[in-house]
Amino acid sequence: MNLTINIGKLKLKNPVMTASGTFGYGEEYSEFVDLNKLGAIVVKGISIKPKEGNPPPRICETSCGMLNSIGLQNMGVKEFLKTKLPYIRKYDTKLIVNILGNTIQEYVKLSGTLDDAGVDGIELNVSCPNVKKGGMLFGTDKKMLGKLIRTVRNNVKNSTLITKLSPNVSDIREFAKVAEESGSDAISLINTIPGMAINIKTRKPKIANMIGGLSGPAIKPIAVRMVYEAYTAVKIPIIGIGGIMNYEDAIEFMLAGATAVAAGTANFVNPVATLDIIKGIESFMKENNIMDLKELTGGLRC
Amino acid sequence: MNLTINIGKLKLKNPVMTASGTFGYGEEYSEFVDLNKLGAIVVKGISIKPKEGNPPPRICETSCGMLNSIGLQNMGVKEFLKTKLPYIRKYDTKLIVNILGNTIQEYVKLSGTLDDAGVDGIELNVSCPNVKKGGMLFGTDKKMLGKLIRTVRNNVKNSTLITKLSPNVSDIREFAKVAEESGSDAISLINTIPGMAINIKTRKPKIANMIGGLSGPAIKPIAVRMVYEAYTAVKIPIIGIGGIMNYEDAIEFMLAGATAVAAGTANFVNPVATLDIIKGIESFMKENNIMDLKELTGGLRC
Amino acid sequence: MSKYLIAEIKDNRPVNKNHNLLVLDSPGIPETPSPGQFYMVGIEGTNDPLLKRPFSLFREGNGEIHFLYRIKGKGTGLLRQMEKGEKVSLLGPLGNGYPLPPKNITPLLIAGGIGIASLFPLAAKLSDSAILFYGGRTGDELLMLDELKGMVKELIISTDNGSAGKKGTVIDVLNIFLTSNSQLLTSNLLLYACGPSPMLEAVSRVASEKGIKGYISTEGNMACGVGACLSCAVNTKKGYKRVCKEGPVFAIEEIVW
Amino acid sequence: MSKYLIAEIKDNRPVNKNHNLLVLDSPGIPETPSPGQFYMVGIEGTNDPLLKRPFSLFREGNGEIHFLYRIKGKGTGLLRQMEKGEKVSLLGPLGNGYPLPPKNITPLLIAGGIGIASLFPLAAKLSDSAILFYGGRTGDELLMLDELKGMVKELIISTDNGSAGKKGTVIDVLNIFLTSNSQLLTSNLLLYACGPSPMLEAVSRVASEKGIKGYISTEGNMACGVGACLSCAVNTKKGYKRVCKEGPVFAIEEIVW
Ligand SMILES: Cc1cc2nc3c(=O)[nH]c(=O)nc-3n(C[C@H](O)[C@H](O)[C@H](O)COP(=O)(O)OP(=O)(O)OC[C@H]3O[C@@H](n4cnc5c(N)ncnc54)[C@H](O)[C@@H]3O)c2cc1C
Ligand SMILES: Cc1cc2nc3c(=O)[nH]c(=O)nc-3n(C[C@H](O)[C@H](O)[C@H](O)COP(=O)(O)OP(=O)(O)OC[C@H]3O[C@@H](n4cnc5c(N)ncnc54)[C@H](O)[C@@H]3O)c2cc1C
Ligand SMILES: Cc1cc2nc3c(=O)[nH]c(=O)nc-3n(C[C@H](O)[C@H](O)[C@H](O)COP(=O)(O)O)c2cc1C
Ligand SMILES: Cc1cc2nc3c(=O)[nH]c(=O)nc-3n(C[C@H](O)[C@H](O)[C@H](O)COP(=O)(O)O)c2cc1C
Ligand code: FES
Ligand code: FES
Repeated sequence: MNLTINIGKLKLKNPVMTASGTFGYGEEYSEFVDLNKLGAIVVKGISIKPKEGNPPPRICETSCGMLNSIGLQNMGVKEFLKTKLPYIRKYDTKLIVNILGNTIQEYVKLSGTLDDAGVDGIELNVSCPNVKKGGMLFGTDKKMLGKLIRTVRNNVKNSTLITKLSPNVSDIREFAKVAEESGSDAISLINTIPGMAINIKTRKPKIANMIGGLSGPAIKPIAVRMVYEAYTAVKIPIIGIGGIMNYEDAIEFMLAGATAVAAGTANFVNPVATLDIIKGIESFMKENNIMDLKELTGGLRC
Repeated sequence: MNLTINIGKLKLKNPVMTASGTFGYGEEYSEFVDLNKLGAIVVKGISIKPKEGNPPPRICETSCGMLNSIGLQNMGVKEFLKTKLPYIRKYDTKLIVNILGNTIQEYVKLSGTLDDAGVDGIELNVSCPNVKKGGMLFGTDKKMLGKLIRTVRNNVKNSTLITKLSPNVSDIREFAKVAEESGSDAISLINTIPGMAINIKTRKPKIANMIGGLSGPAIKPIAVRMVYEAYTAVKIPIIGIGGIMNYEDAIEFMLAGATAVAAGTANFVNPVATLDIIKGIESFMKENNIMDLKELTGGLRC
Repeated sequence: MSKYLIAEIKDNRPVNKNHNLLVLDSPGIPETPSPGQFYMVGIEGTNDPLLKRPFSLFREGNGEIHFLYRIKGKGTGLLRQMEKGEKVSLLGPLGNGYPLPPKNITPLLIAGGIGIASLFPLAAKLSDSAILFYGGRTGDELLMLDELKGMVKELIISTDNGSAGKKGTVIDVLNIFLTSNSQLLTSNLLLYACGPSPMLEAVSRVASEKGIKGYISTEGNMACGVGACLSCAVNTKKGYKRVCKEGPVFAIEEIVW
Repeated sequence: MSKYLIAEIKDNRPVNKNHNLLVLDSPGIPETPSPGQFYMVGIEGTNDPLLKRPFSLFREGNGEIHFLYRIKGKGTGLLRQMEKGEKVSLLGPLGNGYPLPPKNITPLLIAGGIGIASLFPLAAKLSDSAILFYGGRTGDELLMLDELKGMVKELIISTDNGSAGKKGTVIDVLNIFLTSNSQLLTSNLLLYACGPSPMLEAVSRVASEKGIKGYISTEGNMACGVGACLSCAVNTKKGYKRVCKEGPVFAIEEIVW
């Protein structure tokens, strides 16, 4: 039984990753999850300088989902390379670093530094809805997105380059194509969907930043649809994300066209969700006599 | 205590409507709901000719939501005017007719006919494919949307004209502005969000049309955010729709900027949801010493 | 007239590994429902599951309504965990039940799996005149056999693996019955079937081949249950009809497969 | 070491109108938790509620863990309905508990409302040395008074409406106590507070005015509970810290209000 999959030059032992921002730097979950078992760890978005993040409350629960506006709090790339990279390197898994910048130059500098440091993959976060001058523009403007990816591409030699698409567009196929044509090795989708919730007693927004990103099972049907649409538009591998809680959800995304999947909010609901998904996929393959997982990708019957 | 609100020339006894397609032609729910109590009834989308609709399965449940692809099944405007209009007219409530066409001319003809027949409001469902423009949606192209509204506007004399916006756009404010500038008396939002679900056993889509519209509590945070954004962009009244299940949800939409609200999927979960919402709003006003409901609209404290 | 109310659970007991009997207090339910009609049952306090689930009238009386249900997915999985005293929402009775047979006509009831829930009250009403074909995958899956025996003229059970009754599908057994009872005039028979779609399709084939009339209770994914949302379309000779409103029971020949 | 497991409910009984005591079987929980630590409790079988809810360790021993909880919203509303034999998921113990006072220091425990849940095991551990200020809105809201009396040196209760104990907030009562016991050296006192945010802020003010040191248990909307998601930020003199990881207990002077 073969669970390995390829994302660009990267070979993963299985298709299950952690979604950026939901698994810290791996360490936080290491008490519960044998990190060696994961296909890849995608870490929290990193910027050049450390970021303080938004004031609390930063999250609230919604029906079958949650809104978050962490505000890209992170320790900065320097500290990351010093303390977190060596930690994850102790494990036999791939490391993908999610990065964010306010200018193309910041993305170039960050990706160059990380590429030199030998990380396995770099995921461009071009869609984070949390910071006013953040990735928002790149993710919803085809021209800027193309330019960003092309420039970063020229500076990344060894790491696999993944573009994480924003769901906040009318036609995801067009953005998937831009990513492919501009040299991205793969795309991941979806990032959170901008949303808002109001406390009717205080009349205040439930999260301090007012608008946050919606994640969790609530968004799964939207994510599956977008993965399917992107799959009809591009040939590069797709990492499916959005409300994946269990192995059934993971397989649903693969049938829609995903080569790999990432669990985000699921980690909060079940700290061993990633392991349960891997085990579940294995049993599913056994029961259905599937020898190679790759058969599942795009296996939807219309 | 004043619960009346105005949408264009239309004065509603209270702000609670039914969302198009979820309340049939009123008759279906009349066993449970005293239709006289509703602010307005928005009926299922009507086209010029009858439409058969999509093959089953037409819906499936998702986490805190549902996908539907009814395929615009309806009896056509002629039959509607003959049998359904007289029925609703027996009640002391306002009638808003949701209309759909594949060309601007179809919208013009439909709205003209309905305006002549004296319906109180016409709601343009612009999430329909424009056959002339290769199936592009009126609702996601600003130019086409503007042209559609302007042309319809010139032909609608007495009815209040409402444009129902598609959530499938990067910036809802721009579309809200187009509606306002083109002469729409009000906007309603949001329509369903395209989504998909796959049965992993059969590998088939869970609804026959593959892609359907996501509705229900799952989408509420997205809808509240869009109502808020639209409210910051236009002065015409906003009818808030999307996952409203109870009076708390209704008030949340009003605080975000809605003048009125419509309950859709809620009717399926609780056939008297609309009445419960009206009662709940009344108690809320009493408890909070709110004399005029209009105070709530846009009352968010940032 | 159907009604919407919050009903208290009086009992919710397993009848076998994956089926439960739900007993609801129904003081407010206004009229006597007919066999073949159904109710929508909703779990309160959460939006997941969101929609109500349709269940056929199984039995009613003494201010109670009973449902026999199979634990299938999320909704019935949660329903099974509910206990006496907890509440569910209840909408019904809905749809059209089985038209009763004219005098001197022998009703043949064909139940596949949990389809028995809907035919059980019909069998009761037909007091001793019906022949019931009841098929399941295995013997343990067959429910309420003792009660059924007392209700029908003849109970013919079958299982896919032969672990109880005849081995084969309920359709196999029906065909054998019709062949070996060829003295029965098909015009003196009336079919009533409820079960999974493939079974209903097979029943329809038998009916048209042998020229027997009858009724089937169809299924469809439902949202509203009252005819408003057009979710539950079933294809008929006259176009799409609503399972919840024009159905769930249709004349066999109406349905287009 | 904390652990994740599915735990069976052994009891879930009301202690008053809107508070319950939840008793879980915890055979797999590895180590003894400290007062002030907490667990994340999750309802299975539905995604609504989605996230686990944080509850302080109330009591443990004999393979059981007890939580005292207030019925607040959707999650606790559903939790209340669960019965013996049903299961919840349990993650913990998490975070840092209350550092114990050095010898000869008098611990003043200040509990507002359900804040008592977290201070109860501390009071038990401090065996008879603590003075507990326990305030609620009304007398019926005060919980476990009999047990508490046996645990602390002095129990001073207060209610907003005067229906039990002194009339006023727990802060009013604390202030009066400090004024009328001015013989107590503030350096011989240590505050431990848990309750709603405005109360904690008031405690901090008292602490800084009087120069008393101590600890408060903070709250924050949590998703992961293990330090991974950065949801539960609380503003401290050294920037945002995580309630679930660096907290929930912080030295009073650390927190920026
Ligand atoms: C008119 C009618 C009468 C019925 N009577 C009974 C009965 O008496 N006893 C019984 O056990 N079952 C009956 N069913 C089937 C029953 O409604 C489903 O088994 C149940 O809805 C499954 O819900 P779930 O959440 O456990 O399953 P899931 O598969 O998780 O449900 C997901 C969604 O699919 C729908 N769905 C799943 N299976 C069916 C189905 N077979 N028919 C229609 N919708 C379905 C659910 O309602 C829900 O919206 C009846 C169905 C209909 C249409
Ligand atoms: C470290 C810690 C320990 C706690 N210990 C206890 C305890 O022992 N007993 C007890 O009754 N309560 C305790 N609480 C508060 C308890 O977690 C909330 O009352 C509970 O989460 C409410 O859930 P709900 O679904 O009923 O309410 P809702 O208001 O419907 O919850 C909505 C969301 O807000 C969150 N939330 C609501 N209130 C709070 C709150 N006060 N703090 C943090 N998150 C909140 C919920 O977790 C949920 O994500 C503790 C909170 C924290 C942070
Ligand atoms: C608390 C939180 C923090 C997140 N931080 C990031 C981030 O730093 N970078 C990023 O690209 N996505 C971030 N995301 C988005 C997730 O990686 C993922 O795309 C999204 O949550 C949808 O997946 P899910 O439904 O499985 O959670 C974050 C999500 C959450 C819930
Ligand atoms: C079954 C169904 C049918 C619908 N039909 C229409 C329609 O004909 N025209 C329209 O504009 N919107 C239609 N809608 C969208 C609703 O009016 C509403 O915008 C959407 O469902 C979101 O609201 P909700 O979450 O309260 O259901 C339909 C929705 C559902 C669920
Ligand atoms: S379920 Fe709504 S029309 Fe049948
Ligand atoms: S709850 Fe996730 S970091 Fe504290």
